[in-house]
Amino acid sequence: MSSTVTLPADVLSEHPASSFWTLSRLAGAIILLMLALFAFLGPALIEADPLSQDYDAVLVAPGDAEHWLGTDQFGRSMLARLTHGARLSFVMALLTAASAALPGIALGILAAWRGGWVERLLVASSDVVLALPGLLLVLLLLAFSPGSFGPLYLGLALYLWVEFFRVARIEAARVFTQPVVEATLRLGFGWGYILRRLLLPALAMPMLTLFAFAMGSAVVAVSTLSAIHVGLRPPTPELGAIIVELMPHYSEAPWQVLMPATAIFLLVLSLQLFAGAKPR
Amino acid sequence: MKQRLMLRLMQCVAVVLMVGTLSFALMVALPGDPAMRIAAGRYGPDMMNSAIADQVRAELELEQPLAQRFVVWMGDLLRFDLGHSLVTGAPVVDEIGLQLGHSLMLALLAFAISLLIGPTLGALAGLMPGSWMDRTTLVLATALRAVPPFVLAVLMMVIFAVTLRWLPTAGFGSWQHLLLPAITLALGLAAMSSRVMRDAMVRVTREPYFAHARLKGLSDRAVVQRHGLRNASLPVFTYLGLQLVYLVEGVVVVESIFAFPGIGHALVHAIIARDVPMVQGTALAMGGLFVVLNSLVDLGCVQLDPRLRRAA
Amino acid sequence: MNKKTGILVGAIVVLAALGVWVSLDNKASDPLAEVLDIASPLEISGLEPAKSGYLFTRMQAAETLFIINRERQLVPQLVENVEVSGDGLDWRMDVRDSVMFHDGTPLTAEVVATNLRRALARPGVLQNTPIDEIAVDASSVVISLREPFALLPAFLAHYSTLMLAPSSFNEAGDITAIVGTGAYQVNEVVPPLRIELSAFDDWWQGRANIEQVRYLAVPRGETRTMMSQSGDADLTLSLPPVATEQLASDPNINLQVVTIPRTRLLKLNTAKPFFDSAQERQALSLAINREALARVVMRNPDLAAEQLFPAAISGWSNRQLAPLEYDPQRARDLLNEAGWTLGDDGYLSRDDQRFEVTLRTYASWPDLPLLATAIQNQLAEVGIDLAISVGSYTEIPAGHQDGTLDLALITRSFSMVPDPLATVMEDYGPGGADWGAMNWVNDQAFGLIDQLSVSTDADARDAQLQQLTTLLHAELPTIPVVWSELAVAASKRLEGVYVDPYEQNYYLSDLRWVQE
Amino acid sequence: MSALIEIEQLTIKTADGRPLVTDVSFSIHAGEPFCLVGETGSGKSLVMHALMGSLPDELRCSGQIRYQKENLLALPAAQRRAFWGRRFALLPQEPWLALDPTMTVLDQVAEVLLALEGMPLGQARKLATTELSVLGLGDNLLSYPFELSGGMAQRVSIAMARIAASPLLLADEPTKGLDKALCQTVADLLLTEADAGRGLLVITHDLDLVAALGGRLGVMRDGRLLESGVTEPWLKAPTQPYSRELIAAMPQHWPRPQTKVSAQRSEVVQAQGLSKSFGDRHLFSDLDVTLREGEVTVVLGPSGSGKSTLGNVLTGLLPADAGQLIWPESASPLKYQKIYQDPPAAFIAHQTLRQSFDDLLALHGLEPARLNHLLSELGLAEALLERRPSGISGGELQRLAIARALLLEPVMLFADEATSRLDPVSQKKVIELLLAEVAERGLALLLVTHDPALAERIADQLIRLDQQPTDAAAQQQAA
Repeated sequence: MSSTVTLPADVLSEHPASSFWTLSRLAGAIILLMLALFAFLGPALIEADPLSQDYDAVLVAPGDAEHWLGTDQFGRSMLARLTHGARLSFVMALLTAASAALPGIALGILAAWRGGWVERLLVASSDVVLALPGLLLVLLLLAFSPGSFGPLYLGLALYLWVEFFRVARIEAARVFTQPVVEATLRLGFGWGYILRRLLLPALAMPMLTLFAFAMGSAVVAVSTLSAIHVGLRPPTPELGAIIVELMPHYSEAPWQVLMPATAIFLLVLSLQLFAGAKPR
Repeated sequence: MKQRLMLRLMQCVAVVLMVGTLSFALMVALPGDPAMRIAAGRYGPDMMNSAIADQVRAELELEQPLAQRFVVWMGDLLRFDLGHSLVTGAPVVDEIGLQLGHSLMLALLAFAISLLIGPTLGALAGLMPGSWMDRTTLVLATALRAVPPFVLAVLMMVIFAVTLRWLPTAGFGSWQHLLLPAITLALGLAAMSSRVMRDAMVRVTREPYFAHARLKGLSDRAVVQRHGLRNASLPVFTYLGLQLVYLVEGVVVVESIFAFPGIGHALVHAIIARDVPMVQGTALAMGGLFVVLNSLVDLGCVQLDPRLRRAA
Repeated sequence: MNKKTGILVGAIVVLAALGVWVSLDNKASDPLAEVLDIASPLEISGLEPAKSGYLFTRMQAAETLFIINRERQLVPQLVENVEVSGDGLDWRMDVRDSVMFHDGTPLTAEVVATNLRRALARPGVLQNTPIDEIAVDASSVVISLREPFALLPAFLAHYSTLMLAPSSFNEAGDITAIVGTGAYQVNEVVPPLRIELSAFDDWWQGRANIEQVRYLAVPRGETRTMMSQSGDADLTLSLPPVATEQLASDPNINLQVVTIPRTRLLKLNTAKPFFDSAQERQALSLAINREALARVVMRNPDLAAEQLFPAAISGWSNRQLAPLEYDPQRARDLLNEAGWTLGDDGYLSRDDQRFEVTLRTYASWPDLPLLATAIQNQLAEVGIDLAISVGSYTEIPAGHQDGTLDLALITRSFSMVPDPLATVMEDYGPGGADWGAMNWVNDQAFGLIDQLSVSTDADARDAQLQQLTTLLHAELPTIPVVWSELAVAASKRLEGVYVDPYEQNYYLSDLRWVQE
Repeated sequence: MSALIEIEQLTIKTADGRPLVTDVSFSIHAGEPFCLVGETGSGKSLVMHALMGSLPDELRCSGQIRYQKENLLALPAAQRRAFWGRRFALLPQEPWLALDPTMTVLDQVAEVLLALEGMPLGQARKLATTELSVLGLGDNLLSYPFELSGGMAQRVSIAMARIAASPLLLADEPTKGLDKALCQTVADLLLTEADAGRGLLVITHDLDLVAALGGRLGVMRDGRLLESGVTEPWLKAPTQPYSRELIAAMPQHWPRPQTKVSAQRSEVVQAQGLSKSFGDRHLFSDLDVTLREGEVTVVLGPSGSGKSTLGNVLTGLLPADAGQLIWPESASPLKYQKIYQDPPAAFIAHQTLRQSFDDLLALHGLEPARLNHLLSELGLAEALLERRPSGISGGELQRLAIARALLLEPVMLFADEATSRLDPVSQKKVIELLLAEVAERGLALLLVTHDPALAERIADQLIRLDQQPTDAAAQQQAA
């Protein structure tokens, strides 16, 4: 249980303020770095073609001399598919999360800043989007160009922005009520300065956390969509799709199913450790 | 409170309009001839041919201009005439009526189970931030969120149905059948609520009233029970609103794996068969479910938080 | 905090106890009164026979006038003494005596005629027959044709022509209940997933052994496999190929696998410059490693399609045909001869046109996207750039009609109407068909099909069949890929399981619980 | 009379051996209040928590705290904890923050009996009802903390402390955050407890409270007890220089400012017929105010009376509902600066003060020399700028806020309760500085306060907003 006394700041002021690099943040950064190396250097370093099939080496268990991580149901190298899949999934998850986060945060700040009917309108529309099944959005966009990335990720972004909006609005509203905003404006600074120096730093950590979760959600959503055969076209190596493809082989090749899931897990975990806080 | 419920009502109307418009857009945008799709849906792929499609086209007046069809479509929608399923030919309302009951049961049970697991673990973690308990729940929660729900579903089946044989694998009709899908859904939900609860608990333990409750002589247990849990539950409850999305979305995949006849199952099939009236109907039902559950959350928040209650 | 841990532990204990109780509860019941649970991927999309009739015939709730028996012969079921007039235009059949509907009313000629007229008036296979009129003469039904049609009994074995009692219909003629003549009467239908049935006391072939039957539609193969393993399903149909090895070694399960008259094939738009010559189609066929597909995806190398019709279809499977081969080098040569040259990017092109096509397929059959993925890889070896679009099955007829389809990977059954000719007639006849040839014109084949549909002479028929199958084998308007099999897992507590390759009937009435 | 508590040679050190409290000794007698006086950081709170047994684990205590002949410091933690509520009852700082926002007042009082005596709920509630009624809260039994004024919340916490009938009452800054007017009430309540024969330890920097309580006192500074003795004589004749400084810092002891030369001063803002309300809460109406250069205007009133709002309206930060405001034509809003009640809340928390000031200098193209000059004028070390706002004391930060405002050469300063969170010495320093600037630069000062002594001492013009605050609004804390 935490201590009952909050000591006045100046009593313990000589203690070094906890530095930015906490242990868990460091661990997160290291995992993240390793994943990034795997995803972005892997495809260049590994010669195996993620698409080349070898019907004589199907579902080889991991640990094989030729296929370190084994092979999939078509005898494709799991290592190659995972690195390529990770690259694609990470980049796309990053794009999705970014294209959800930017408008989400911007609108959240706008709502908190302008208040009144602007805020009410934005909140109402976010509520409506929230109540729409995300699948419907994705499906609609996919109908225009089936099997391509653009609409798939745009659809996901359209549905993920709400969470950014909600949190950003609440955080921004909290910042805007602080006297420091009034004080800073009165000193002659503009809203730009407030945005840069006050709002964005205050939003950074909660948004980073949300971002981590949004990236995870994006990858998981793609795999969920693959499971109902809406989404990417085979044979594209994408982590979520790899899970779906291998799922029927869960009893013959459990490791192969777990590998892409582990990659997604490590991505979310590392981002979360790095962000250091949880979703609100 | 009245105002909030009014807002929810307006949200409902907006959802109906949005779903209607999107569904119409979907109908028009889907590749291929709608008459053909409808015919294929009705009579199966092996039976369908263009002659039948022509019959359908004439029957449904698909030759009308787009704007006119849109007006008719929305008009029908606002009169709660959701049309007929392209696949079964039965009125969509009838089909959804059945499915909604099943889904509602599943969703509520999942919700209840997740409330049992998530906040409990979250509270424990929050009372001991940095402990092994905290770290374990973090990793567990992340893992549960990183694993697609269908993988989790298969895992649950392998463990509880095939290996232990405690629960039926799939199907519906008894409460035993509800348990596995509900737990699968609940785990995902619990993963998130446990983290929210954990943070809320950490924050509450730093509140002066929490410290003072100890100083006034209450045991640790009493402090947590009387002052920790309720206050920490407030943000969790508010967050439930967002979590419900996960529930409603999770229903989609979980139901189809567990052969459970809910709206999620229906949505997946409607999507695979491009059965737009059913897509619209199920989307409406899910949107409605979301709004209704959210209203319940609103009510719950008011019950939990006297500040809101007095404001009501 | 201790209390919280306590609650947690308590919850787990309670859950576990519940589990044990539930499992005891499940197994404790009397084996004779036990319900037979059937799991199958097929969903109930309504009561209309044209849509879900196959479920009700398979479950022996309703029956058709004719049926394919276990010797694979088409025999009368609800009729007897079938007589055909000399000109082949009038078919007279007596309605079998003492056949009762589940509501206690008898099956009369009038009822049969009403059912047939209804089927004829609605979209369904009967519309493909030259039926002119259906009349009743005492206890006989007389069907008059516009032209001779040897296939009529086969069409009357199709599930859309099943017999329902008048009480099944409302005033508008819609079906409100399934009241059939079969061994099991329908107690409840919960679309799209469940049917509950119980043995019908007055079935004309005698009462069935097992009292209660429950049908559950379970779309996902993984789930069905596990239901079979866990004992939740006593009879599990259409197991995914992956599961067969897993279940074969299960001590509680009898696994039966039969070859069925269904072929996965590539439907080609022969109007496209890529597929307009037989040479190109042959090259495509040579580029496909069927053995690998059968082994890797279907998990049975014997399923590699050597020709369009699997050996199971007697008369149609032509033993004189050389099996379709895999020879990528010859495929390259043939394509070269057809003017396609390999570019620097490793893909073929001709007159500035890249050999770049989109293959449409659908996921209702889980193996199709997998086969497509492998075919994509194999075709890339000979320089064909194939994109895969997995969508709704409706996109194939749609693409056929509007001409946008390049090629499609589909599955086609030759036993919907138990005589394959019914399907071949439509698929490879003039104009092709949504699920058959596309823009393929071959007058010789069209002529043969015409002759077959009227010929009744066995020898002449054999010769015509020989010619037609040889022609299809050489011309390849569609390219066969793999044949199919049906895997059924039955609990060892069941005996008398027979798997019908025509998937017309599960023969539930023959099943019985093993006595211990 | 034997001592209830005897503290001998109490020393508290951090884990790395840095002393926070050194050799503190005093004793508390039943029935006689003992006040521990000192500025923030003097260690008085630590002494109280050492007595209670609620210090953070990382602090090390030595010396003796004797209660009933037993050295508490030698007892295991669990045993000390058993004293909480039963032997030692604590009145928390800012009691409205120490009450569970989601539980009724009645239950929060009753649960003490539940926990300490295992009493059935019904009986506990009955006793709690009596207790609360005695304290005048009979109508608020089922209220939630957010519905209480600060004074009421204080009485609820007293009820909680009383109901367990513990022999020693520890009050931590009982007047913090309360209006000056409530000081006497709080003192009376505490005295009632002492009269009932309890020991009473009060931690405070509010000398008005000390005076009202009487009894004995100890003065702490930098972790040491400078002196201790009977309160009344000490107030009149303190021996230690620091004590003298403390007493002199009480506004009523401030020297009267010299009467100002009544030259013709120009107006910086002129307001006529001002009125303002929030929702259905009416703050003021038809108010005429004129602020002039070199003049100190004080707005006096209890919490919730709208005095800060008036300041904001006059500074142009809030629009008035009705009335006319006239600023000189040449006046830019930059010339009307505001000093905030809670100094850290007016600075950007995560950057160093240097950064904030550099930005400000760059924005207005000011010479860094001006800042240095101002800092030395306000008695601030330049090194302070390298820290973050949370790293320096409230008094220093408030002076930095003044420096920040003065950089822009304002014509008017609006000090919104600018000293209410500071200890008396810091308060005096800040006010002196402000008055000096008024005199030197001829700027108009608008000071908002609830302390009548302070108001009387410095006001050239006094505006009273006496309207009774609606109780709920009075101490409503920002959620």
